Amino acid sequence: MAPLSDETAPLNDTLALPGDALREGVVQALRDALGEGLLDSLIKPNDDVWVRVSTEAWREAGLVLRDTVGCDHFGFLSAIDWLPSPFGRGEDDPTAPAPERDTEIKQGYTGGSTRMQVFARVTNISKHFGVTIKADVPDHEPAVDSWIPVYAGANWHERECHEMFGIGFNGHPDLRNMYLPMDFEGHPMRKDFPLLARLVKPWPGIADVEPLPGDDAEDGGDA
Amino acid sequence: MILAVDLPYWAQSLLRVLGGTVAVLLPAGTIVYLFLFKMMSFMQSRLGPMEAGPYGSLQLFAEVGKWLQKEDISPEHADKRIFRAAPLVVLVSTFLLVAVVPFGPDAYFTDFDAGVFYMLAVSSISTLGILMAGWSSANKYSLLGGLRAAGQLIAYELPMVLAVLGVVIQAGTMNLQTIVVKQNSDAIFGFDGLGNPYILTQFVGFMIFMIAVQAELTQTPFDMPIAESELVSGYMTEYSGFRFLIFFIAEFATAGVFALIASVLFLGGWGVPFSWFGWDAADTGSIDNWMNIVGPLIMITKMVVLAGIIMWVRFSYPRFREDQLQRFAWKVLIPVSLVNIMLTAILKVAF
Amino acid sequence: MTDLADRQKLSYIAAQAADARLNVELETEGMTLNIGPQHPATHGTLRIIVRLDGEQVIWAEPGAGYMHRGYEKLTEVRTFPQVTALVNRIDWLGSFANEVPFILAAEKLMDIEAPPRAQWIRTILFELSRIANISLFLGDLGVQLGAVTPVFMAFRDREHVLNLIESVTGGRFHPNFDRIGGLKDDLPAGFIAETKQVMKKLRNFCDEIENLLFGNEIFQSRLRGIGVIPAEVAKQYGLSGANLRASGVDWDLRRDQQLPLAYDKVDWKVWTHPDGDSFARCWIRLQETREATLIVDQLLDGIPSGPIMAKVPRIIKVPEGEAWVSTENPLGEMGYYVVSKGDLGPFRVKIRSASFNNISIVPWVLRGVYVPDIISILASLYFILGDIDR
Amino acid sequence: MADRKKPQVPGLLKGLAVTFNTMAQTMKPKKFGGGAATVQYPHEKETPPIRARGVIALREDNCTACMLCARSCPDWCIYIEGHKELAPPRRAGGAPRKVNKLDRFDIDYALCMYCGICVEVCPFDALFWSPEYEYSEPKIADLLHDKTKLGEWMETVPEAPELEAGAEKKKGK
Repeated sequence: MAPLSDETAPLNDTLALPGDALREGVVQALRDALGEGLLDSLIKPNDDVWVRVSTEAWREAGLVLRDTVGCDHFGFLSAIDWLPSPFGRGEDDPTAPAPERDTEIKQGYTGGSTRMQVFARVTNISKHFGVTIKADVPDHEPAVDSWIPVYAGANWHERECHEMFGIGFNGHPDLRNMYLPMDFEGHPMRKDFPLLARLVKPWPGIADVEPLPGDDAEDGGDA
Repeated sequence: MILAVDLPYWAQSLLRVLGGTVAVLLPAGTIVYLFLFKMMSFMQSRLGPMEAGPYGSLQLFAEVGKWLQKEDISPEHADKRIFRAAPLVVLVSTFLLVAVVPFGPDAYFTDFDAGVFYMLAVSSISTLGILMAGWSSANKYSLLGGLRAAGQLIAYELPMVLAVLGVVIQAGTMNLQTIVVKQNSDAIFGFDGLGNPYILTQFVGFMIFMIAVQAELTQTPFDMPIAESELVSGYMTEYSGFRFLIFFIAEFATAGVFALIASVLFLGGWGVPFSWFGWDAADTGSIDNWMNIVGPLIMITKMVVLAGIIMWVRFSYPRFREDQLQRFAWKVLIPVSLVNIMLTAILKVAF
Repeated sequence: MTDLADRQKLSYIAAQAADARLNVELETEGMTLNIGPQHPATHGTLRIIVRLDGEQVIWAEPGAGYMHRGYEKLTEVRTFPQVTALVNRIDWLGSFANEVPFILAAEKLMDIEAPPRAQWIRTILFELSRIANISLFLGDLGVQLGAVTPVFMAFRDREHVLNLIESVTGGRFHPNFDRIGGLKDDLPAGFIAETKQVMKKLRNFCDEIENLLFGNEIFQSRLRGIGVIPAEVAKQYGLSGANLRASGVDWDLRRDQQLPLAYDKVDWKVWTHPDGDSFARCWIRLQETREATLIVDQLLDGIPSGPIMAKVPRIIKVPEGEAWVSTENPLGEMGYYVVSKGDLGPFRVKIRSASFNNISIVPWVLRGVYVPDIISILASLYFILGDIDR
Repeated sequence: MADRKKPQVPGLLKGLAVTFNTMAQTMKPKKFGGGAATVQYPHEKETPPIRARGVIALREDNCTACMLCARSCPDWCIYIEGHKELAPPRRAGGAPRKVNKLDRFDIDYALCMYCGICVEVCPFDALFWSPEYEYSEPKIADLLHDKTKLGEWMETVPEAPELEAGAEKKKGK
């Protein structure tokens, strides 16, 4: 239980927007605390900071962010499946041969080595900056430590993430489904889970313009 | 109803039944159309029903028709007999209430000396009906609503009794008819231009009475038993069709009857101060017979004003919480009304 | 507000007592009450399972998800312009405000900035949708507490705002007006004059609500000291917007970050309240509505002239990258984490909606309150179902 | 309620005054600036603003069945079929042109979410927004409107509104 306080947070540095030195400080603080646990970091000047920590250091990193860096406002926690979708946008011509699709898993900022990553965003309210933190989720056993001891608000986000990506959260008291029935099979937000609405109906954007009789050599369609 | 003409017993009974029905339905209809349909709409920047009849005046019949057409559903696990009887019990309490209200010098259903006592007694029968409805519906919302209603109605019975007590002390009688006559013929400390409507001398009592009435009627700010945003519709949740209609009629008819009673107790009932007309209060027979016709009209006017206030408050205020309501009743209303009784008694003895 | 600490302590004790009763199992058999999914108080389909001891809540669990539309998945099969039409529907009462952070995130990835006129008009529409949203909250608050009239007043005056939004964008609820690089269209003639009129009406509406509800002793006794959320807990749960500011945290994304919007060009005030109770949350919203009308008035006076669209390619491909943009939406912090792989559509969009976090505190804050307070606390937390479930 | 300060006028009375004033305002005759905020719909109608997105109208002659609208539709609710046809040449003596003629242009208004992307992407000025809104149907399947019906709505399409001061002159649509 958090302590009771009735003070109005006084803020004088209202529009003192953070400099990049502050962001470097964040990375440095994480490096000091985690050592090897900090795998990669990216600072975009005047914009934002991304860090990636190892799976084991996920909760520890959260504690460092909260207590050392002062990011006590919890933004969100979610996951990304970096597998390119095998279905595209569902705009394929069923009569044409299936298009070639990229199957290479390529992670975004700060890299990574697994198909799925959890990521979260926390904010330092008094100094007006936020941190996006990522961690790899092991492919064979997708689970990371729960962030509930760090940010109580992570509870629902982890439930949602568990349901949508099938990622376990060690130490989460109550990983029930939020949206789907408990006996639902599959994890809808994974890229290999088809969005059926886009598969059961043919795309109406496929050109359906009859060519002139005896003119079928030309590509019929787009004008 | 002892009219100047002598009627056989059956005709008198028929007249009473008809009169009773009119006395219950007319205020209910007036209140629903005038206040629920129109005043509420105007207060909310809209026009209310406009399609059925001129200015929606036939909307009432349309509503009644709608409710009568609907299927009479009772929940599977409900205690069916009690479930079906509950609305009738509530309505019966309304009819019993109207029995003692005097509408004119001779226009009354019964005239007995313990009128005030009887009125306070039968008004709590509706509590029983509401509790029955709440319990037998086999619904948690209904149960909560029923229990809230029971707690609330009983808590507000007491301030109401105590508020009326002031009037009884002042009038020296519990006969409602006599109370009316007294109000119209008495004088306030010697000034008899207005008669003595007890709203002037018993203003505190009047306020407490009206607040208690508001609570008895479960109107906002005391509508926790219904509390549509919390308990869906409280004890009425499971009712549909004509049983809901009966609840509905009972709610507004009771509002009307309580407004009538309040006008009897505090506003001088069917009369306007007699001295204006040079009537002698000691002899009710001297009052012209046409007062039996004008009296009810005066009563209805006063009722409309009082019901208007009740409804106005209803449309303007948010509702209390159950515990706040109890606290208000026991810690504010009852002490104040006790002080009021004490003062009244002292003044009564002193003058 | 002198006995604030006392009230906080009381609610703290009540919560502790609720915990204790639940843990020690000393209580008599409680009643489980299922509020929702279809219930007048949930204005939508939120379900709350509460365990009651008498009328006191000992345990509460909200069940969201009856309106989950899978927007995060849907964005993956849509192009960037199509997503704009989609995100409109997240918080349907302040829908233009939903578009802005998404468009800003895409613009950030493409490294373009809308021309100043577009930024001003965006800000105006943003504030108009805030007014439309919160004015309905103020009315709905009355209904939740049993007062029937305020909601009609809210609908009456919100109508003017919706008409304004419609006259500019063409859509009353779902404008779909924001484009990458600017706006779809410019303002129609007469908009500025009319908006000034409407803002006057809205300020009058705020006064009416203040007299009808906020000044009402019954209203105050219902909300004061109820559902106290201390600042620490609020931050832990990621509360945002008025809910956070009502706990005394001075944090407003309109002021506290640099976005290509015109907020830094006008003079306005961030309202905070030290109490953290239901009344504070509602009061902050009332003040913010009034403040928003003032912001709009000032913005109208200073719209720069010029184009409303930056140079963007006809077919929008967003370069590879990741961007997070959040704005201070009517409900709180609304943000989009957009991951693009250089395609026509986004690769992944994480939608951080305010209500999801705001409602996740419900189990914490509902312990030890009475049944009527469930409703008033939910009303004061102010959620929109589409914003919880997305 | 221990901290309640006594206001000048009790809040309870102020609340009553607000509802009373609203009632007075509503009951005031229209010519004195009163009246209700509502409109008695089938008898009186409000005019929607010019830009209102009521229904999509189609100018069939302009459509070339290029499929751009069908492709950009997020809901996949536009169905187009066409055929090629020889049209008389533009200049005298020129070769006959091949043009696309519409056979079918259906919009399923049960699916449409009125986003306006199709109207925006149309390069040939064939789609327009009309503020017309009275086209509800008792059956959901009847909301699939074909090109004749969409063409009828062309009559209700208004001119684009004047722009506010400071706006740039628009080019094209």
